[in-house]
Amino acid sequence: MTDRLKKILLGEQGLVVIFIVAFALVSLLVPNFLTDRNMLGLLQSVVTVGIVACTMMFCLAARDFDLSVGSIVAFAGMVAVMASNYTGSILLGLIAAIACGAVVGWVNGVVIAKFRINALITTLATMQIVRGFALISSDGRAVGINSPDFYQLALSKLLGIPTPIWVLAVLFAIFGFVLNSTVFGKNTLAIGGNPEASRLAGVNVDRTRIWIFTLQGVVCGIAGILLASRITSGQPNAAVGLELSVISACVLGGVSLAGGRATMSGVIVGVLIMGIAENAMNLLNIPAFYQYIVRGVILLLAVLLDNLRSSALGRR
Amino acid sequence: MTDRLKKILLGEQGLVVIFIVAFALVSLLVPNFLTDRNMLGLLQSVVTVGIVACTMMFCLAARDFDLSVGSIVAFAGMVAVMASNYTGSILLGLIAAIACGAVVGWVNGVVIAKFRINALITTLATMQIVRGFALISSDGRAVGINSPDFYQLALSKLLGIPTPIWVLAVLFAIFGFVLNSTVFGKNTLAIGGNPEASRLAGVNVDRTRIWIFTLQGVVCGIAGILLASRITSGQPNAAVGLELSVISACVLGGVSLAGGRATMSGVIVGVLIMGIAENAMNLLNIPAFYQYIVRGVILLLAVLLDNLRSSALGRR
Amino acid sequence: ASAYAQDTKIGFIVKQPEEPWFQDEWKFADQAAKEKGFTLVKIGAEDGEKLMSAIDNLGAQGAQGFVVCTPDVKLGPGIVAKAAANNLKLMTVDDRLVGADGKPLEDVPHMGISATKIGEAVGQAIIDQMKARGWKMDEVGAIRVSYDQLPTAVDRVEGAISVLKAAGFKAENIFDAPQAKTDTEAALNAATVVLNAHADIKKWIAFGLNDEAVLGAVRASESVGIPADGMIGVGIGGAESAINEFKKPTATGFVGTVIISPKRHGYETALNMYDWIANNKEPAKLTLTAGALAKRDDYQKVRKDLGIE
Amino acid sequence: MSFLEFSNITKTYPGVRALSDVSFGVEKGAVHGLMGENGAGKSTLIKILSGDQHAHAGAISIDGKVQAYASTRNAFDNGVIVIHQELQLVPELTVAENLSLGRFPASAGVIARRRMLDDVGAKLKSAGIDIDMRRKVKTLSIGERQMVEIAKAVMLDARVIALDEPTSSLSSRESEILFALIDRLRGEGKVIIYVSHRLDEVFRLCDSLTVLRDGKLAAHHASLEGVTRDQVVAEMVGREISDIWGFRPRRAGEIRLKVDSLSGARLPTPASFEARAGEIVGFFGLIGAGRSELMRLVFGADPRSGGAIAVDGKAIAAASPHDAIRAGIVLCSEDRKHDGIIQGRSIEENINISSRRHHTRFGVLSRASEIATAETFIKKLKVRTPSRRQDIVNLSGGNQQKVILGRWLSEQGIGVLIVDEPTRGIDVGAKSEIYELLYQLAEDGMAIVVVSSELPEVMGICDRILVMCGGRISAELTRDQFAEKAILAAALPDKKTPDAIAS
Ligand SMILES: Nc1ncnc2c1ncn2[C@@H]1O[C@H](COP(=O)(O)OP(=O)(O)OP(=O)(O)O)[C@@H](O)[C@H]1O
Ligand SMILES: Nc1ncnc2c1ncn2[C@@H]1O[C@H](COP(=O)(O)OP(=O)(O)OP(=O)(O)O)[C@@H](O)[C@H]1O
Ligand SMILES: [Mg+2]
Ligand SMILES: [Mg+2]
Repeated sequence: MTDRLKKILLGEQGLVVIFIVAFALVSLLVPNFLTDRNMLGLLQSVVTVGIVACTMMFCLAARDFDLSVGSIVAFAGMVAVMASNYTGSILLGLIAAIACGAVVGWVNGVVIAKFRINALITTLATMQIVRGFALISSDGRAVGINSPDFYQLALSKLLGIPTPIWVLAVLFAIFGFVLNSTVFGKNTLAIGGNPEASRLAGVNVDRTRIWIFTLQGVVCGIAGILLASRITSGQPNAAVGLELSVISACVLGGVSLAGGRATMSGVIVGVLIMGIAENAMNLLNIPAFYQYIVRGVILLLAVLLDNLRSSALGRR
Repeated sequence: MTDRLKKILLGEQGLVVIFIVAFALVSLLVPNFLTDRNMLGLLQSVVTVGIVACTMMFCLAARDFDLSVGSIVAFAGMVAVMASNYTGSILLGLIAAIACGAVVGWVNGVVIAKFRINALITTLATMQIVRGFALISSDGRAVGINSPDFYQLALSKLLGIPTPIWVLAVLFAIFGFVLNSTVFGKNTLAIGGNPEASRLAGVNVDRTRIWIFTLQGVVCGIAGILLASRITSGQPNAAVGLELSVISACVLGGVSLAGGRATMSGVIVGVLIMGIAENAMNLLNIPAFYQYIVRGVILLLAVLLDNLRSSALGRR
Repeated sequence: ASAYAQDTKIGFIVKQPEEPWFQDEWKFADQAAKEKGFTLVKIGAEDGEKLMSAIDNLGAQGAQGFVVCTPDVKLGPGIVAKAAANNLKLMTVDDRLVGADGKPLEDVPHMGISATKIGEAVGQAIIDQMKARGWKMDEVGAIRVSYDQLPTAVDRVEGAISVLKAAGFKAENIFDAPQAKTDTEAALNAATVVLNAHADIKKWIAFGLNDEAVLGAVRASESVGIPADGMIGVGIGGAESAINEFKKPTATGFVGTVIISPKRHGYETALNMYDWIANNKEPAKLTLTAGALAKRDDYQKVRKDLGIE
Repeated sequence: MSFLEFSNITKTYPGVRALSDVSFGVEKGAVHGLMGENGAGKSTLIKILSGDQHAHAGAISIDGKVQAYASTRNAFDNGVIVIHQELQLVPELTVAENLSLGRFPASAGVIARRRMLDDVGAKLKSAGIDIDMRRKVKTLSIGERQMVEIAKAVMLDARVIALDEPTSSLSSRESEILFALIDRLRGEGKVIIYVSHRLDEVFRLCDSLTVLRDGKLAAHHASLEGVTRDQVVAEMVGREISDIWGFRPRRAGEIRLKVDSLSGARLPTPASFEARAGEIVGFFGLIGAGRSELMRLVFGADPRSGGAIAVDGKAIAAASPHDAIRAGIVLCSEDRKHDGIIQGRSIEENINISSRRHHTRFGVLSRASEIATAETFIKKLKVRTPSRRQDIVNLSGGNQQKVILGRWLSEQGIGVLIVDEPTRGIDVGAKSEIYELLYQLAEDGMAIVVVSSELPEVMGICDRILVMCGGRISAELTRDQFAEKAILAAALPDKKTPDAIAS
């Protein structure tokens, strides 16, 4: 192929290009896929994963790991509903939810950064604890929303596009900027690249890590609120297994688990690939059992393709 | 405290000592805990996790990761049952199950080592694919066992102790030996500790990694067989989420996710801690929702304690 | 099949696509589709979010209506809203939707059987069996294999317990065995602990969320050496797990299971939805089905009567 | 046709031509020097020899047989051992295990521990290296680790042994051990390729010499008869360098850094010293003298157990590097790979990581100044790279060192600059430019502390030398007292009292 094409494919944005090609193919082959209705449905279906992926990206880029996101999303959702039912003010509900998310995240961060406890174990623990809170708070039952305005968070539209999608877009923009153009972002990447060296270069490693987890908590709070509004109730066992989808979306998007490598564009692509896979499988009416296999194969193919790309690029 | 005590606590086996103390406490505080019936029940309940932990330890020690274990266990169980029903020979069934496990593990290994695809994604993919197979193979239904002898695998006893527990013990012994006293074990640790150096020293990194995953598959096969025999049927949705329990048992046991550090004694302790926690909680019949919280707290405490130990020891 | 049928598309969304029960519902729905010649779109939705996406997805492929077994009844208002937004006709099966106030949404057509009812059937079956064996209630222990994370599970076991208590079963003889997951192994481990903790009790009964859960308890009793005639387990579902048990050469402690007919739930709901769309014939607001107890000796017959196999 | 023959070796990396058409030969029983500027291609050539990297063109032949290695493994099998520039050890394994890695003595896969220990013990002894082989490598100091790395050379009976800058982290005493070892191997008729930036070593050890420049063969000397150092320098750098130290007298100002009886976990005996504005203070000592420990304490890299630090008379906490930097102290640490480079990130980011805080507004970076800074120091320090966006791990060892130096030289408002083994692995040409930079900084009133294991270096550029030994400062000499004997005497464990030397 011509050198220019090669250059594009092998460049930073190669992943995006591959994605666009794949997207075009799906649009052609899958009936009803490329309709604006389906596109909106697709985007709405990736809102939760997408939002959480924003901060998970930072987490992984700093060589950390967060399994507690699913529980936090569920818990925050419960809090949002119960608090706004209780106080009668939706705003207070939202604030409460985000605050709870932040606190849990902060605790994660402190335990991991200060007590030097392995991130996997810590977040696995908080994952359980927070899920426990969510279940206890409502005795394991879903909590309905009193004020219908709450639904509007998810139903309301701007320029014909539902609010959650706007929120997602905005968060993508914000965190993309934070990653590439702020000290915080660069420090995150540096910590992932070599924690000790970063510390000796004057990066306040502990503080940065605590911030990352706190942000993760806040973002989970937002995701929880939108989810609750979308499913018009707080569900204690919502978002189970979210962590894996989010992490694999990030890894699909070229975020290295060894830390130090992450791009927002990549993560967006990763999130969309996963969403499209689900969406297309349902459109094609693939039997439940076979969906497992297709899902797995798609995951492998996506990463394999990207690896071929980068090994062609010569980087290991 | 006296220096000798300090020495023991801070030594390699400190974790074990802490565990023994904890065990003594539980025995005192929890009624009906320290009865031989309950001990056997406890041990049987950790058989699956314990068996799989043996090889997961190698996987993590080599800086790898395996999420597919749960699916393999379920699939192997199905195969064992269906094959022995079909052929009428239990032996053939067992062989088939172990072979299947080995094949899946080998595929994991090859994809990861040769195609250099991130272990998390690869095994996440095979996890889905294999689960899919398990479901498809029996159309999502449990498969009954024809020959009652099959149950005997789990029910039969030797010196009053059920066979599965013996199997577990033997595997612990074998893999403990392999880790510390064989070339394979040392190479595994070396690969995890410094892949580059190992490669330059002429260690066949790829082959070692493929072997690790294949072994993991074999061991999952064994676990699957015993499980099927215990529940007297092959169930496609068995052992969901096993991977997390196993991995956290290993990390509890001081296996470093950064690779290069692992001890069998540690892993055994990790497995037992988890088992005891579950067992004691049910004995104290703590309500389901609170069990989540207790579980999480125990996880944290266990690791925290170990960290205090090792930081007192002065290692980072 | 009318020409109209060709482009009639009906969705059938279930909460646990892997479960044999829902596999059966789908199977029978397909049967209806084949007869009438409409397209059936089967989607699994394990949680609220997946469900909402699934409805959007149906709308996008131009379906006209769908039957749903929701992961949680409290999703009611959301589902109704989504269905309206995609102008899809809506019917529920198995679990009935409720509003924020917890009251059922009367105007959504529903077919099913309440979890509590099933539980009561289980309880009754156990009582009868105990009588048949001539057990004294107060020398019997009960294993409540529980998975309280799932509201349906709670309703089912509570249903059973209410009947037991009514029959004079002592509350303090009912022991909780919370399973960490809904598979047999988890139930087995949980039940083992209970049995060992009360080694003095020799006769046991067990009930739980489904056949798998009860089977766990039965396996536990076997592993601690309680003979089959010292155990009474009654499950819910009646799919392979139970059948395998009945097929075993010797009787086990798993004496029976309450079978609900996936045929009616699958076939009829799909059919009703089709009539609603094609012939504008709105289905009954509420159709309640009943569960039937199947035992080792009569399970084939029961299954036939229910139109399964 | 020589015993070991490189013919027309060519190797390119994306954007870089590391080697182009390099050919030369080495005879049996000869030590062959390989020199060249940073990034000239020395390590690449060594890596190709080791089977780690593959040449795009050309061939290597040993004893007339062309070698084609699929892996490092079969390089061993063909009797080729390479000691790489970067330490290649497994921290969690013991010294013995590290030295046996890849070829454990075993029967049926089970390691014969006794045999391993005996074997390694004997080899270490014969090599004159005494390190407890049961210690885990992670507990060794850099210098000690380097010795372990070197011990690999004798672990199996090789025909060709290549050493890539083995002495860069050794002090004179260990170097002597190494040289003795090399002489022995030469005697056994092995071919030894010796990469180094230290001319005196090369002239002392080598029988023949090859100089690379920009990946091309700049010169080949079959024998060193009549070859002068200036000549070699000229061949490397492409210009004459009369005096690499280029020392200029300065006048010291008031005290900037005052360290008062500072002590820490690995430095039990309290140490005190001070550094004045416009002064370059040297710290000399043998490996394990505790110099790095002391500096890490000053910089707050390790927790201090006692003592006080003052900058410009103001006592500072220096609880962490973060604080220390903001209090005006920076440390460029000795362990480039572990404490210096940030893998996977670009040169630009590696340079700016600390100094960028002067150019940010509300935590938002200023692209322009980041780029400017990077470009400036890439030029100033002559970093050889296709672009400032290059991943730092793709740089040659010396170039990495330059980037790390750039990180600290680009700092502003700094009163005290501590550099630990600053010119480790840096070529002669670049060295003199770096010294020049240090002089300028000193003249601008900065207090500079140079830790070095190279005696000529400290003597060449410092105004004052502090000698450490066994974790204590054992002597202090002002420039007029400089004398190799005295300094070495103070550095050696068994010696007369410091004052005796001072006088
Ligand atoms: N993996 C790589 N990718 C890209 N370029 C590389 C890579 N490895 C080395 N290079 C480039 O090849 C050239 C030669 O590198 P090499 O390590 O051989 O230099 P060197 O002579 O060893 O220098 P030094 O004295 O600093 O060790 C350098 O310009 C370096 O940037
Ligand atoms: N990571 C470590 N773990 C344990 N001990 C160490 C470690 N690093 C260094 N030491 C010990 O601390 C002492 C000081 O070592 P250090 O390397 O700081 O001395 P030095 O004077 O800086 O010598 P050089 O810098 O030339 O190696 C030595 O005895 C060394 O063995
Ligand atoms: Mg080099
Ligand atoms: Mg040092």
